Amino acid sequence: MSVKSSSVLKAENVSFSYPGNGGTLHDINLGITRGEKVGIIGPNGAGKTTFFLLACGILRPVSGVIRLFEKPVTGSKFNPQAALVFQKPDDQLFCPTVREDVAFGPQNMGLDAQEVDRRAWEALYKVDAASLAERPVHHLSEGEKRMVSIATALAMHPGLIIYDEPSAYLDIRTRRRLITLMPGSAETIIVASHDLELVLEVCTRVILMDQGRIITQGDPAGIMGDETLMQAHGQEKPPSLVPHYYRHQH
Amino acid sequence: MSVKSSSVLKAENVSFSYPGNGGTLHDINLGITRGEKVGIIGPNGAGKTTFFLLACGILRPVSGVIRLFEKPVTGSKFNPQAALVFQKPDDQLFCPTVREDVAFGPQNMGLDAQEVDRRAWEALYKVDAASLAERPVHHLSEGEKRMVSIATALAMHPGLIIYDEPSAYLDIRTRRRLITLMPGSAETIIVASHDLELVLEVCTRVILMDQGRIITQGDPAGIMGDETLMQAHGQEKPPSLVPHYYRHQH
Amino acid sequence: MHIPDGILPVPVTLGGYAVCAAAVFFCLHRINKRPDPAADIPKAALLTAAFFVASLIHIPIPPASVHLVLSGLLGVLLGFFAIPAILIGLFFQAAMFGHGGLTTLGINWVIIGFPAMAAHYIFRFGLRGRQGPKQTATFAFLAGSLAIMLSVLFFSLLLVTAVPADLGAAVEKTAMLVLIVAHVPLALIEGVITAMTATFLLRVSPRVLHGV
Amino acid sequence: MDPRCRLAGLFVLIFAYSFVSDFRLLGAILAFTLMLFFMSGLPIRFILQKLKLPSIIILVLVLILPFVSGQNILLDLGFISLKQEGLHAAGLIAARFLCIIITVMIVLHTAPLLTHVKAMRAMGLPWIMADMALLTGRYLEVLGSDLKRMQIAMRLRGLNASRPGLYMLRTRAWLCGSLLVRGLERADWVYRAMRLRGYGQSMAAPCEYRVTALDMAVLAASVLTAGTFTGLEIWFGL
Ligand SMILES: Nc1ncnc2c1ncn2[C@@H]1O[C@H](COP(=O)(O)OP(=O)(O)OP(=O)(O)O)[C@@H](O)[C@H]1O
Ligand SMILES: Nc1ncnc2c1ncn2[C@@H]1O[C@H](COP(=O)(O)OP(=O)(O)OP(=O)(O)O)[C@@H](O)[C@H]1O
Ligand SMILES: [Mg+2]
Ligand SMILES: [Mg+2]
Repeated sequence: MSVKSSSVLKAENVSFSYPGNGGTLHDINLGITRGEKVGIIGPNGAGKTTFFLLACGILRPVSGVIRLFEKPVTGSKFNPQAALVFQKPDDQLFCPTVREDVAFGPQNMGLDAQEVDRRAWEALYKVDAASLAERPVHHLSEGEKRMVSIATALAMHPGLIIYDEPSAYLDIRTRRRLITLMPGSAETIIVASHDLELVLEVCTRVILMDQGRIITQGDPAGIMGDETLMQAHGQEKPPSLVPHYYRHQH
Repeated sequence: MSVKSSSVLKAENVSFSYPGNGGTLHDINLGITRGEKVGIIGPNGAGKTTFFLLACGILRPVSGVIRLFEKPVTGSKFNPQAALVFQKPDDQLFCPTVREDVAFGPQNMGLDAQEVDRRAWEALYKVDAASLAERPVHHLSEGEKRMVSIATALAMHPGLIIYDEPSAYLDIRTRRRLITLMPGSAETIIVASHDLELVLEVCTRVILMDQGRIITQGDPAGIMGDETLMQAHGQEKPPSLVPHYYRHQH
Repeated sequence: MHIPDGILPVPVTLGGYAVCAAAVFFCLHRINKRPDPAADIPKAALLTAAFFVASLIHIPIPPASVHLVLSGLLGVLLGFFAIPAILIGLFFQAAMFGHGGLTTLGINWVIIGFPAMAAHYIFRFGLRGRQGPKQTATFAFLAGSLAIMLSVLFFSLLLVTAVPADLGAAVEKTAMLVLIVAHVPLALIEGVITAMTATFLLRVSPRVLHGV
Repeated sequence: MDPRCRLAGLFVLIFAYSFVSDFRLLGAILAFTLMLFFMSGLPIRFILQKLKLPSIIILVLVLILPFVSGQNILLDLGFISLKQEGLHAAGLIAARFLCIIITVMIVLHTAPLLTHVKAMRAMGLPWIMADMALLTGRYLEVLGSDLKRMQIAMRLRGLNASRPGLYMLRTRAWLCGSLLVRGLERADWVYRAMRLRGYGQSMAAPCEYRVTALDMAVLAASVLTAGTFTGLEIWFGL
């Protein structure tokens, strides 16, 4: 945890394509500094998830470099500083009980048993899932699974958490809890979401992607309020940016 | 297709509980008539999906009766008049290719091959997925899967389509297409969703459920605009009902 | 532990098909007598797919790494459905990866299928309704490792006796011994994995362990 | 082309191949396979890729048999000797194996695998088998990508994949158990979806295939070829 460095994620001319597919990401340049809350929006297939997998070192760019905390990302090394919350929580949970699942990461970081336990409970309390600790993971509701999968990331005390569509299938109460939780969950966060209202509430910067390219980035209200820009990339102005949006029906 | 009858779904004192679980639905009374577009909202675990499974005869109520088109629902009979679009499209599409999947329902209705084919293509054109016809289902994106699973329902020309959280994981463009498609998809529709804006745009009546009970029902804007009622059941007033909602942040 | 095409003489491969067909028809008959046979098909099919996928998991044993077979666990969970399931699994393996073969489908079924059924009975009769994690683990271990050892026995017997060359009794014996001894570590690993998976299922979803 | 004829032809051919043991005929079936291969227009790389995995047993047999089987010594290397019968057996195994696997690849890879399952259903495969096989095939790739994503999640949380011992086995067992639980849970929903669209209504699936003259010709040709090889093998063996 180099305290001086302020760059968290830096992508330089990153391109990527899946084997047998055309280009998926083209020449991505992006810098994210400590403390930023960045939202990434864009249609299905824009390449958001792919970019996250590159950032975590699971995929390797065809060209270009990605640096995490000023170190180039290499595929083989596990970096507990960056955590990823998957699009489908089912994919992230594999231990018999919630507590074991949350403790899995800290255990692999080589912490002692007491510290592992402390971190697991702390994370569970943060997402308000302490009562689920001994439940089997596979029979939680979708919303509970999501919160637990966030706890598995929190328990590693990462400097950066990447959320991939965190609000799908959540009810409104849980989504609200997520929105209040997210800003404090790590120093720096990146969120990809189709839930523009969530991005609007959580993020300090928004990046619009389409077809593997970064179209524009900047202030959330500014970008999302730009109707022509949003519509050109299959987006819509979120209702809360449209005064008196409700049109009377029937 | 009894043209005279106007009651589509009628639940009388329906209760249900999963084996080994407490009561999941308590004393549900509900009548839905022809041509209505009904939205069901409520937190995770309220029992929305369970109610749909009861209505389709997949589960049987512990007590009470459900009538579909004025006939009591029995588990064993296949009723092509009512179609259900599942929460997770992956589980709804089980054939190798899109075309086969859409044709599966009409085939089982005993139609001849030509009519089956005609209906499959018609449904695929309606959801704008004709170009996907020969694609393997598991290579589709989440949004495409959702649209195809709607086509599988449309192909049976049901009088009632039940949608269970249709907008999760959809990008904004696809969600918009869904919203324009839904009202015309069947004479009567029922939608359960956490996406209140969608319910607001599509439905003529809204039902609020919590903990296995119907709390209230009525005009969508009226119910969803009632802040205290909504908050008491873990809901929020949707942003488009709040003039000048956007609070300036940071 | 699959015998590829081209080694066995035709009477043996056809014999394998005959035994396999008889077993499958017997099973389908039993399954058809259930009140709603269609209800169990998705379960059996998805478990078959899950097993097929799980057998792609690598277990590193330095310097090499092995794939799991999981036939014991499959027998335990699928019961009578294990018989068609294994045939289907073998067909996909042969057709997709060229693992095993199409002429030897029947004989490979004999090699994997009978031990899987044996595992089923070891587990069910061993446990006899008891549910403790210790017993579950013990009998799952036995089921998993014995299924492999039985399969190895069938496999090496067939390979050594049916190969189109005269080996001589001494060579045959050593070859079999070598094959069997070489598979002991795999059988142990299978047993441990089967036991651990069974206890996992017992904790997480005992319904799965009750089988189809 | 009608996949039923193709499948029937394939089985007749590969059984005929595995019946051949005369050396002159081995040459003939090799030549015939090569001809099929060039007619199919498949790239050589494709076959080489498919040959990598299954040939270990064949390789071992082909390398060992010439030294352990038979009496007629061709070449004496002192501690070990090359024998004629063993060499014959090794050649036999290798040639049959190559012919069969190449023919199978050619025939099966010209259409999706599930098409062949459907063809088998049309040829009288019991419905339980056919439905199970179709569903299994349909969900193989789905569960496969589930597995991949779970493995990624494990790595991201610091799984040390090469750490030996019970830890390694336990994480593998959890992975395997998670797959099974997820599979079964998915099966519940799949069954519901199938029921809602009328599965189990005892509707026979309509036959989608029509046999053309070309199909019959190809089938007849493969039966004839197989018959010729079998006949010649018996003739030479007399
Ligand atoms: N494993 C893969 N192999 C080949 N192509 C892939 C693979 N995964 C994704 N793709 C393709 O890469 C493109 C980008 O996919 P990606 O999942 O990154 O999109 P996304 O922005 O996350 O979309 P969504 O909003 O649906 O999550 C898509 O066109 C997709 O079809
Ligand atoms: N198969 C099952 N066995 C036991 N309990 C179940 C089962 N399925 C659901 N439940 C329980 O029944 C209750 C109602 O679940 P249901 O899925 O109907 O809720 P829902 O309103 O659809 O929620 P969501 O918004 O998350 O879809 C929940 O408490 C859930 O845990
Ligand atoms: Mg994505
Ligand atoms: Mg639901």
